[in-house]
Formats: sequence, C-alpha cells, structure tokens
Amino acid sequence: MAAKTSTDKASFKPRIAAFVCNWCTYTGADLAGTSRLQMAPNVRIIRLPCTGRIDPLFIIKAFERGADGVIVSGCHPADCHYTSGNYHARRRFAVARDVFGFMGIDPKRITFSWVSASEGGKWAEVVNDTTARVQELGPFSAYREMEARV
Amino acid sequence: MSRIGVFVCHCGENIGRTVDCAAVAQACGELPGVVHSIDYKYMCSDPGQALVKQAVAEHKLDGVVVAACSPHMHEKTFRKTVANAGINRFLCEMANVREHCSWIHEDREEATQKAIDLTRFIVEKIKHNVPLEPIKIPVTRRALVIGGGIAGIQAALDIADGGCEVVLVEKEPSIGGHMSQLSETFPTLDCSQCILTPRMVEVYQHPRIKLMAYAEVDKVEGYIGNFTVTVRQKARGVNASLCNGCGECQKVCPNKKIASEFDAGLGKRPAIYVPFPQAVPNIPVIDRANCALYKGRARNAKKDACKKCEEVCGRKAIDFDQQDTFLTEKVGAIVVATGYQLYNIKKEQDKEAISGYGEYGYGTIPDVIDGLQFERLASASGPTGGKILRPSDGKEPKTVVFLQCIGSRDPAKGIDYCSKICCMYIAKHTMLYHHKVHGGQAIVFFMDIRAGGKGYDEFTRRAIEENDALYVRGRVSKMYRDGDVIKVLGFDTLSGEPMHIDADMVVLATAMRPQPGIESLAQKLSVSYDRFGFINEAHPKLRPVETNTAGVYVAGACQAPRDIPDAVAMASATASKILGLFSASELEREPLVAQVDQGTCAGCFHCVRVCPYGAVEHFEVKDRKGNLIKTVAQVNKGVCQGCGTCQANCPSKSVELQGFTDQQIFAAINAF
Amino acid sequence: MEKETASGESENTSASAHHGHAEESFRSEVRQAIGLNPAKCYQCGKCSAGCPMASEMTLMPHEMIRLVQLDRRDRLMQDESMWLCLTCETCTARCPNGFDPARMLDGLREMSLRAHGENAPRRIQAFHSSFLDQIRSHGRVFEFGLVFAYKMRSGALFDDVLNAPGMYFRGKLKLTPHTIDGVDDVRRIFDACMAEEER
Amino acid sequence: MKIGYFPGCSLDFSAKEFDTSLQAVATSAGMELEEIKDWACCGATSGHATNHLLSIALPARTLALAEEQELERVVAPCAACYSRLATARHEMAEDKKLFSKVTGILKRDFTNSVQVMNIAELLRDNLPAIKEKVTHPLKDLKVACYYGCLLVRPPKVTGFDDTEDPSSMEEVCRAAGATPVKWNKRLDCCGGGFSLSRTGSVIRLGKEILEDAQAAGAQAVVVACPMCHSNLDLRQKAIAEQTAKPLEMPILFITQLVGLAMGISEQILGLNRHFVSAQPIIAKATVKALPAAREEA
Ligand SMILES: Cc1cc2nc3c(=O)[nH]c(=O)nc-3n(C[C@H](O)[C@H](O)[C@H](O)COP(=O)(O)OP(=O)(O)OC[C@H]3O[C@@H](n4cnc5c(N)ncnc54)[C@H](O)[C@@H]3O)c2cc1C
Ligand SMILES: Cc1cc2nc3c(=O)[nH]c(=O)nc-3n(C[C@H](O)[C@H](O)[C@H](O)COP(=O)(O)OP(=O)(O)OC[C@H]3O[C@@H](n4cnc5c(N)ncnc54)[C@H](O)[C@@H]3O)c2cc1C
Ligand code: SF4
Ligand code: SF4
Ligand code: SF4
Ligand code: SF4
Ligand code: SF4
Ligand code: SF4
Ligand code: SF4
Ligand code: SF4
Repeated sequence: MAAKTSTDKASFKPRIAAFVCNWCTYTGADLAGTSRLQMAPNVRIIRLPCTGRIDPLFIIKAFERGADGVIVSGCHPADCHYTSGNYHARRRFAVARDVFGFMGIDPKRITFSWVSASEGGKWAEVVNDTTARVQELGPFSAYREMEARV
Repeated sequence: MSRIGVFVCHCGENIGRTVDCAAVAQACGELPGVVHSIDYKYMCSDPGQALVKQAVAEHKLDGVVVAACSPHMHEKTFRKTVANAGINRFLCEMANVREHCSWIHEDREEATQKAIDLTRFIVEKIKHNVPLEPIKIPVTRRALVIGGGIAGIQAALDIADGGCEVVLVEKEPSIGGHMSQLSETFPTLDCSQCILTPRMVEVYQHPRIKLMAYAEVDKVEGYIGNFTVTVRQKARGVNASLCNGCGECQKVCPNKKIASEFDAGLGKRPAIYVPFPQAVPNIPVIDRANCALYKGRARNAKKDACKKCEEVCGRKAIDFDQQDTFLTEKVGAIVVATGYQLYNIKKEQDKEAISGYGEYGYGTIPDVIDGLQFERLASASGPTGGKILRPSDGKEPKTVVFLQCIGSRDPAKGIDYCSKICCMYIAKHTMLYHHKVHGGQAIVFFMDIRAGGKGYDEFTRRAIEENDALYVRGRVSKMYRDGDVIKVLGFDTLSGEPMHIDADMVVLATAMRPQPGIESLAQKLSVSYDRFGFINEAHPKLRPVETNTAGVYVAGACQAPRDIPDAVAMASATASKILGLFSASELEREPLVAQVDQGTCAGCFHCVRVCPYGAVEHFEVKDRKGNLIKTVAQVNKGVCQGCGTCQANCPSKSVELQGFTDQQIFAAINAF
Repeated sequence: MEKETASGESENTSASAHHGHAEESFRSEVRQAIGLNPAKCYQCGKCSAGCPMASEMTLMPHEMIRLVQLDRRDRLMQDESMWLCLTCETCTARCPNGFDPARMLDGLREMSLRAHGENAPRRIQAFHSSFLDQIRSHGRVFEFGLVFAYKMRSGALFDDVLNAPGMYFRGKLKLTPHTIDGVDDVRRIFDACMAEEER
Repeated sequence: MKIGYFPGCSLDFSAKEFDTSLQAVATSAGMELEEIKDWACCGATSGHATNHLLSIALPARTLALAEEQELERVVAPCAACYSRLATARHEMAEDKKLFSKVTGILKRDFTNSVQVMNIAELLRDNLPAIKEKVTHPLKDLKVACYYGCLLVRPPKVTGFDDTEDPSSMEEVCRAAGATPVKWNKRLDCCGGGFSLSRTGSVIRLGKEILEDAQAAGAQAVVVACPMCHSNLDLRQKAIAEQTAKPLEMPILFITQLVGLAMGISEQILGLNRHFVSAQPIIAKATVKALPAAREEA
C-alpha cells in the first residue's frame, strides 16, 4: 500500500468483514494460505454455506459493529455448488445496493466478487484491493457518530 | 451455553511463527463463557486430541473451539474427538488461524490480533450451537430407468447385475433406441444389431429387471431413496401375457402402407406391428390412428370395419378394448436415459427458437435425406436390403453430397452447439457408400472435422485417404432440384473455388436434439435442463452423471450429444453411483438443513421459489377436526442440501438453516 | 492476383506489427466504425457460396472478412471486390453465425471512400457520387440528370447505350428536374451526416 | 384506413406505370393511399454504400413526415426504397444511440412508430378486396413471381414473409387468376443498382433469371420493384444477344397484373411503356373480358 499524504489515513487500519461461501471462496482463501500468498491483514472471514445464505442485514450489521468495509464473495455464476444459490444472491444484492445507499453506506465500501476454489491469487487481489480502497475512503464513522448523538 | 473450551494450535512452527499462540489462548480465556483455554504444539496429534477429551471431561465443556487449520482439513477429526468425549459433534467448531492468518501474514502483532478476532467470532457463534443428529433416510433399493436405448439398457443391466431391482420404462413398443436403427458403428464398423440384440434379450430375461415398454412416466413424488413413480402403461390393443409373437396378425392387416418409424419413413409397416423383427418385447401394438377399426369407431361407425388380426390370432391376444393403465412403483434412484431426436429441416419446428432450412427447400426436395435415413439404406435389414438406392426412383446415386453441421453450429437457426458425433458418422457413411457403390463419388461439405477419441481421427483419415471421400471445407448456400439432380451451391474455402455440384442424393448431418417431451419429464423430476432441453449434470467435470436433484442421474444423449461409447460409459457410471447409494439400507446425511417455524411462517412461499432443489413443500396446518387453518412451508430434510437461500429470502425470518442460524451468524458479527 | 506477390512481403510486416496492439488494429477499427465484431465470422464460406457477384470478385466475401481479421488493410483496400457487392443481403440472410457480411461490406466501402477513395472502381464511385449529388440538389433523383452526370464523371460516354431515346419516347425519361420544397432540409441532413463522418 | 404512400424516385418517372397501376388497383380495391408530402429520395444503394448515417437519416426524414401526417403505415412500392425505409426503422429501433443521433440531425419530433410495408405485403393483406374486384381472371397465364433480393431479405428487417420460401406474390397472382410456376431463381438478385455502372453483371444475372423462368414454363415474369423491372425489361435486348433465341419475356409489375384482372385499361396500367411487349398477356386478359369491359376512371 502506498503511503498516504494524510498521516491520519496512513495510520488508519481498516477493518473488513468478508462473507464468503464455503465451497468456492473459502476454499480459494485456503489455497491462498497453502500457497503462502501474503496479503493485507485487515480482512476477517465469516464462513457461510453459500452466498445465497447471505442476508443484506449481515452487511449492515457488520458496519454497525465497526467494519469499515465488507467483501461478499462466492462461486462464479455458473459454478454454484448449490446450482443457483449465488444467482439468487446476485439478484438480491442488485436490489440491496440501493438500500445500502439509503442506509448511508457508500457502496464503494462493499466489494462483490467471484473467487473459485482454485483462485487463491484472485482472493489475495480482492483482499488487497478492497483494503486499499477502504483505506482511501477512511474510517466508516457514520454509525458511530449517530450512536454518539442518539 | 456457557462452558466453552478453546484450543489453540501451533502447528509446529506453521502457526506459532507468526501468531503468538499463547497470547491467543490468554485472550480467549478471558471471554465470557470460556472456562478453559490452552495452546498446544500439534492439536491433531494423538496427544493433542487426548488433551481435548480430557478437558471435556474435566471442565464439563459443552462447546469446543479449535483454533488451528482450515475446517476443510480437520473439522471431521475434532468433531469425532468430541463425540468420543461424549458431547454432540456439532458443538465443536474450528477457527482458521493457519490458512487464513499465519500463512498469509508476516507481521506478528497484526496476525496475532487477527487470530484472536477469528477465534472470538467462533466462540460467540458456538454459544448458539445446538446438538444435532444426523438425518437418516431409508432407501428403497430399487431403481427406475427411463428410456430403453443403449444407455438405458446398459444402466439397467449393470444395476441388476449388481444385485438390485430395476424398472425400465420405454415409451416405444420396443427397447433398443436409435442404436437399433444403425447399420454399422464407428469407430470399429461392427454391426449395430449384432452387438445390441443380445443385450436387449438379456434385459428381457433378467430376473431383476421389470421391463415396461410402450409406457411413460406420469408422475414422480418423493426424494432420494424414496421416490414413488406412477407409470402409464399405454394400451397396445394386444394382451401381452397371451401373445406369443407369432406375427400372423401383421401379415393379414390390410393397412400395410404406413411409413415405418424404424425405417425413418423409408419403409412401410402395417397398422398392427412390431417396430422391427428383433424387437424386445416381441409383442405387436395397434397403431390406433391408422387402424381401420379404431378409425371407424372414432367416426361412430355401427359396425367394426376390420377385425382381421383378431380373427387370425390363435392366442386370442387381440384386445381392442384395452385401456391405458397406471401402475405405481417405489424406487430409490432414477436414471434419465431418454436419448435424442434429429433436428428436422422442415419449416415447422417444435420450438419457436429453432427454424428450418428454406435455402435447402425446407425438406421438400426428394432425395435429400438425413443421417438416420442413410443408416437405414445402408442397413442389411433396411428397406433396400442394404443397397444404397435413392428414395425417389430407386436409382443408385453416383454422386452423393454430405452436408455436415446442419442445424448444429448454426445459431441463426437456433442451435449453437456442435453435435459431436456427425463428423464421425458422415465419415462412416462415405466408407459404407464407397464399399457399396462402385464408381460413386462422396463429397462432404464440412467446417471442421471433429474426431477426438480413441481411433477416431484415424477413422476419418481412412475415409479420405483410402475411401476416396472428397472433403470440401465450406457451407452450402443453397440447394434446389433441377430435373433429375439436386443443384448444390457450395464453396471451397481452402482453394477459394466455388463448388457447384449436381448431386444424385444429399445426406444432411442434422443436429442431435433432446427427445420431444424432455422438458415436461425434467419438470416432473425437478432436474434442470439447458435452453435446448438437454438435462444438466450437477457438475460438468466432477459430477457428470448426477443431476442437481439427489437420487436422479443422467446417461446418454439426453444430457448432450453422445456417441455409443460415451452413452455406455455414462450408463455404467450411473449404475455404480446407484449401487453405491444402495449399498446401505439407510442414508445418513449431515443435519445442516433448513427448518421452518410454522408458527410464524406467513405462507408467502418465497422459499419455495428460490430453493434450487425444490426441497420446500406446501404443508397444510389443520385443527383437530381436520379443518384447514393455513398453508405454510415445510422443508423436506431428504431433499434439502443446506444452501440457506430460503432463509436469506424469507421475509418473516421463519426458516432457519441448522448450523448457520441467524442467531449464530449475528453472534459472530456482533463479536466484530 | 499478380500484384499480391509484389506487395505481399511488406504487408506481412505491417500485419505482424498490428497484431501486437489489439486496440489500434485494423480489425478493432472496423469493429468500432461498423459496430460488428469481425471475429464473429467463422469462415464457413456460406456467404461466398451464395453470392451472385462471387464469380466476378477477386476476393470472396468471406475472404474480405478474413483479411479484416488478419488486419490486412492494404490488401483489402487495394482490391475492388467490395465495390462489386450488390447489397442483395443473400449472405446476411443465410449466415449461420448471425454475422452481417452485407453490412460489413457497406461499412468497408464507407471506410475506403474516406481513406482510399481512389481504389473504388471509377464507374461505381462515379455512380454513387452522381446519385447523391442528385439528392442533394433536388431532394430526389432526376434520372436524366443522373445519367448525364454519371456519364460525365465516369467517362463512360454513352458506350453502353441506355436506350435514352427509347426511354424518352416511352415517357420514362424526364428532361427537367423536380426540386422538393424541403431541399434545404435535405441539404442540412447531408451536411450533418458528412460532418459526423469526419469525426 | 389511410396508408401513407412513398412512391420513390423511379415511380415518379421512369416507372410511372408502376405508380399509375398501383393507384388504380388501390382505388378499385378500396385502399386509401395518401402520398407523403414533400418526400425526399431514400438514398438507395449509394446512400448506404457510402455513408451509413445518411442512409438512415434520409429515410428517417420521410418516416418523420409520415408521422406528421398521422400515418401509421407507409407503403413503398420500390423494393429498394422499402428496404431502406424498413432498415432505417429497424436499426433505429434496435440502436437507441443511433436513434438519438438521427433525431438530432432531423430536428423534428419523431418517434419511429411508422410501419413500413412493401407492395407484395400490401396486396396480400388486401386479398379479399382484390378478389372481389377481379372480373377478368387471367386463366391459363403462367407467371413466374420474382422477388429479387430486398423484398424478403434480410429476415430481421422484412419479416412479412418467409425469407427462403415466400408466397405472398404467388397468392396475389392466384387471386388474379394466374398460375404461378415453381422456379428456382425467384430470390436471386438481378443486379440492382448496377444497371448503369456495371451493365455486364446485370446482363449476366438477368439472363440466368429469365432463362430459369422460361424453363419453368412462365409466360411472364411478375416483379414488385422498378429496379428489377428495368434490369429485366430494358436490358432484355442486351441479354438476348447472348442467348440462342430471343427471350421475349414480358415483365409485369404485380399491380399491372392485378389491374388487368380487374379489367383496368391498358392505358392506365401503362402496359405500352415496356420494352418487351406485354401484348400476348393483354390479349389473354381481354379475351376473358366480360362483354362490357369496364373503363376505369
Ligand atoms: C445417423 C447416426 C449414426 C450414428 N452412428 C453411430 C455410430 O456409428 N457409432 C456410435 O457410437 N454412435 C452412433 N450414433 C449415435 C448413437 O445413435 C447414440 O450415441 C446412441 O443411440 C445414444 O443412445 P441413448 O440410449 O442415449 O439414446 P437413444 O438411442 O435415443 O435411446 C433413448 C430411448 O429412450 C426412449 N425414450 C425417450 N423419451 C422417453 C420417455 N419420456 N419415456 C420413456 N422412454 C423414452 C426412446 O424411445 C429411446 O428408445 C449415430 C447417430 C446417428 C444419428
Ligand atoms: C496442458 C493441459 C491442460 C489441460 N486442461 C484441462 C482442462 O482445462 N479441463 C479438463 O477437463 N482437462 C484438462 N486437461 C486434461 C486433464 O489433465 C486430464 O484429463 C486429467 O488430469 C486425467 O486424469 P487422470 O487421473 O486420468 O490422469 P493423471 O492426472 O495423469 O493422474 C494419474 C496418476 O497416476 C499416477 N501413476 C502413474 N503411474 C502409476 C503407477 N504405475 N503406479 C501408481 N501411480 C501411478 C500418476 O503419478 C498420477 O498421479 C489438461 C491437460 C493438459 C496436458
Ligand atoms: S490441527 Fe491443523 S493446524 Fe494443528 S497441527 Fe494439525 S494440521 Fe496443524
Ligand atoms: S397373432 Fe396373436 S399371438 Fe401372434 S403376434 Fe399377433 S397378437 Fe401375438
Ligand atoms: S383391425 Fe384390421 S386394420 Fe386394425 S390392426 Fe387389426 S388387421 Fe389391421
Ligand atoms: S460433429 Fe462435426 S458435423 Fe457434427 S456438428 Fe460437430 S463439427 Fe459439425
Ligand atoms: S419464505 Fe418464510 S414466510 Fe414465506 S413461506 Fe417460506 S418460510 Fe414461510
Ligand atoms: S437450505 Fe437451500 S436446499 Fe435447503 S430448503 Fe433452503 S433453499 Fe432449499
Ligand atoms: S456465412 Fe457468415 S460466418 Fe460464414 S463465412 Fe460468411 S460471414 Fe463468415
Ligand atoms: S450482399 Fe453483396 S456480398 Fe452479400 S451476397 Fe449480395 S452481393 Fe454478395
């Protein structure tokens, strides 16, 4: 990561939650591990059976609990372990995008991607890119400020 | 749940080098509900596992978190360990601090902090875990095979030989499928009937195979291990238990001019008929649309127009009043092997997306035939006795043009895919033609020769090098009849020369398409199919003969264009899958399935719509008097695969996926 | 065909130079300008097999598309075959892969006019120019004027005998043009389209 | 219902007989044609051979004028005009960017809602009305219906009939009492716009077409396009120079054929304007004429 001019930003360590499916992306992340691919340490994975299981509320909740960014990742469109779970997920998230905006969450803080079980390298990229992007955006403080006010 | 044990593994140096394991154990020990937290060099080693067991007993643990490698690596191991220690397997979970942490980071401080976080999530989640019992499903050790082509025959024989019963349902009067129509077969050129007939007879005689020819699947209910299938036995007009196949009835039938399906329209058959002499079962059917008696009855004629067959039948087997009957069969697994049909170039097509070939006359030019018709001409048992004679005037064609990729690889006509087998059978046809017609010239218009397979390319080369077939690379633009010949306007893209040929006969290698009616069958079985109607396999590489519905398998040309070796290999693979499934009398499944709270379920059935497996059913809640109170959703545990899509889509949060409940996941997120 | 060997070598080098940069290649330029992906043609030759002008072309329709795929701009533009296309749409109607060769050739002619106008056969170009001039000046085509202007431009001075007197006496040839009221409107459209093309 | 009429440049003069015969047949069969006021040329081949945008914008102007006249449908009897109008309509409907570019150039309120028809389509759609007016059925007349290229191609633009096996012209001829023959070259191109610039090609193509029609036993070729007409009629003398025997094949506009069957006068139908005499056919029609042959106003 390139050093940022603002010291504030440079010292900021984003916290990113990743909701990933068990079959593709989780396994891809395992592969990144066995391949010893170094990546930004800011992402915390929460494992789910399928992206179809991911409720947009999980994402909002993660932001509420202090996440600065979120990654959602699962199987490639035609490769869903459950045939069509990720298709439903994609449709739901297309709608949810607007909701996130409405909830005051900059959609740039959320990464949707497809990482298959064999794409360890791609996973590392997703992690690094998202971290860099969120770093740039700065801390997600909207909810904390709101909470403080209420 | 409040008595949790945390076990942090060093994995030798693998974790310990970057993660301060002791610090992780220390931090987790301070979490509420954690009563025991230690680190150890190798958790999966025998002493490591012993540590867990001992701790369970000593600290009365009701939850175990192992912070170590990926759950894909050792979750099974540790779950077995806790089960041995006397607590439910599903009260043990792993935090992945190796693949997802120590191996991918260098900064010890950051890695340690991340390891603590990851472990904490799991600790919080496990507080909401509940004991689960594996689901046990009884298995009916009996299989249904739909379609009696070579694929269905092979599957039925392999399963039956493996010791299980099989019901084989074939919609035509005889089994055999398209292979029975072929003359000789690539790549070895052995006679199709000669190798097929013994297998058909074997099916007929097998003590564990129940053959239901002239029958169709009407309804399918249930799930893996427990299907109930209703089969419609179509009325033959002949009592199968009385008929001895003597064939007298066919001889006397006055309606002998009906185009024979078996001979692809080139031969004739009577109204009461067996499709071909080697038919299995060798019992005739009456084609009601063409029988004088039935036609008369349909017009309400007072007297039956003809009863010749009944009169001549010594066995009194003819039964004009026979009706369709329905039978139910209980089976544990199903094989779909319904095969293919050929694309027809006519204007009318059974699917709107597919159109015919106007530039080739929409099938109106005589002597433009398809591959199966050529097979019948080349077949010793065919209408010409194996002589290649053109249908219009019975002359021997001296120039035969073969057109490859007709319908196939032609998105403009509605089909994008390559039919895979036609390059081979056209090469075969040119060889057969070369052997049978001296001085004849075979000209093949092709785009590519696709002959991948053992001995396949050698085969096509033989057609070109030794059998004088002229291969021209290009598609034909137009064909029309001009007097006695068919004008073929083509182009050789290799030389840049136009090829205008006067052909005596043209053979079209038309595309392989799934059988008509495949979609409705697929819907009955809730298996998915592609836009052309081919049945989808569960995974193109790793689960090629399973479908996305557990217990339903697929073999042969109904899945994609397949030649005989492919079809047979798939069939045997389904048989071994099914025999594996049947090897136990009960199926055991992970209990990670969805469950509906019928108290709160609003009956919106979003879940039904999104479930990829059709696992959610409608359930009628009734009061004690039997009055319907409401209809709610219910998950069939035998069918659910645990993807959780239903849960994420339920507006009233009434369906929960065991092992990944909202409570569990929110607990983990809350620990963020 | 003879000149091919002469220019062949230099073209080869230019072709290979193009291959490295897909974005600036001839094929991508064609794709940009015409809106068709030349790679969609799988070279089956069905277009050429049915083309009524194939026997007069030195490059067949599918070969012209192939040259686009190979980035052989010069080889293609030096040939007059594209100008022999009648736009009868036979090829497009029958192309199995849903490509539109007729439209591609239209587009190539347009590109050729812009860059290498002199390669268009003189007569055909003369005809098109005369025709468009007619519309520009009157809003409609006035046939006598068209014939006259065409003959002037092509130099094909009454060699093919359009049977003008025959036409005249059958009332098929009018000697004075009719100019529509909205001719200014039409001129404006011309100018706008030409300007758009320049961009 | 009123139908917009776009005669196009040829019908304006060199194919005036197509115009007059069409008007007469339409009036007789109760179709109300309303000419698009101040229409301009469609651009024909030259337009799209040289400037794609122009080839869309010129016909678009005509379609916009039709909208201003509140016409829902426009008939373009010339196959080339029809093709240009229909293509422009199709491309603008498919490509929103192109559409907005064109409307920008036109500077008119334009919604691209006008339907474009050709003459074969128009007549086929009015068969019952035509049949009713047929008084001189052309019995024993064998005709070869010639579609040429642009009437039915490409399918996504035309779509009113089968591209490879159309039947509308045959249906119309049958309604007029004539017998359409089966022949092979009815969809082959006649050389279209190369009449002046590449006469040799036009002669070669015309020869193949006419010979095939003759071999199939046709006594006349029926066309629905002024370009086809002039390539086959005007050029027949040149074609004959390359054949053993002069072809003497009368080329009729489909509206002339229908007009004859309706008993409309030769004069109005403009049958005298052809290079190859249509007399043998006219004779057939008049022989069959009812005693009081109608003179159409
Ligand atoms: C012209 C031609 C030549 C060929 N030559 C060769 C060759 O030389 N070598 C080679 O290896 N392959 C060849 N093949 C391919 C070969 O025919 C197929 O690979 C093979 O027949 C596929 O077998 P199948 O059992 O999958 O399908 P099919 O043979 O089509 O059998 C399917 C069966 O299922 C039945 N059925 C369909 N729907 C239902 C239903 N709803 N309910 C009950 N029953 C149903 C059908 O009636 C049929 O009996 C050729 C194919 C063609 C077209
Ligand atoms: C460059 C390339 C790309 C490919 N890409 C694809 C693709 O994208 N998709 C695809 O579907 N296929 C692809 N394939 C094909 C794929 O690799 C093979 O289909 C597949 O690996 C075959 O699996 P196998 O188990 O039969 O053989 P192998 O993978 O070769 O496995 C055989 C195993 O047996 C072991 N072995 C050998 N002899 C002995 C012995 N005597 N005793 C004990 N063990 C022994 C070997 O060590 C080896 O582990 C590709 C192949 C190549 C070359
Ligand atoms: S449990 Fe996993 S991390 Fe620990 S020693 Fe075994 S393999 Fe290594
Ligand atoms: S005559 Fe009777 S016994 Fe013989 S085949 Fe016919 S039905 Fe069967
Ligand atoms: S009743 Fe007569 S027509 Fe019908 S099957 Fe029997 S013999 Fe044939
Ligand atoms: S197998 Fe050969 S003939 Fe058949 S579709 Fe494929 S390429 Fe064409
Ligand atoms: S989505 Fe929820 S509320 Fe709707 S039917 Fe299913 S379980 Fe019931
Ligand atoms: S978890 Fe998945 S498979 Fe199970 S019922 Fe829900 S949607 Fe269907
Ligand atoms: S017909 Fe289509 S795909 Fe075939 S060569 Fe011509 S343009 Fe290419
Ligand atoms: S449109 Fe042009 S290239 Fe296509 S078939 Fe007609 S003349 Fe040939």
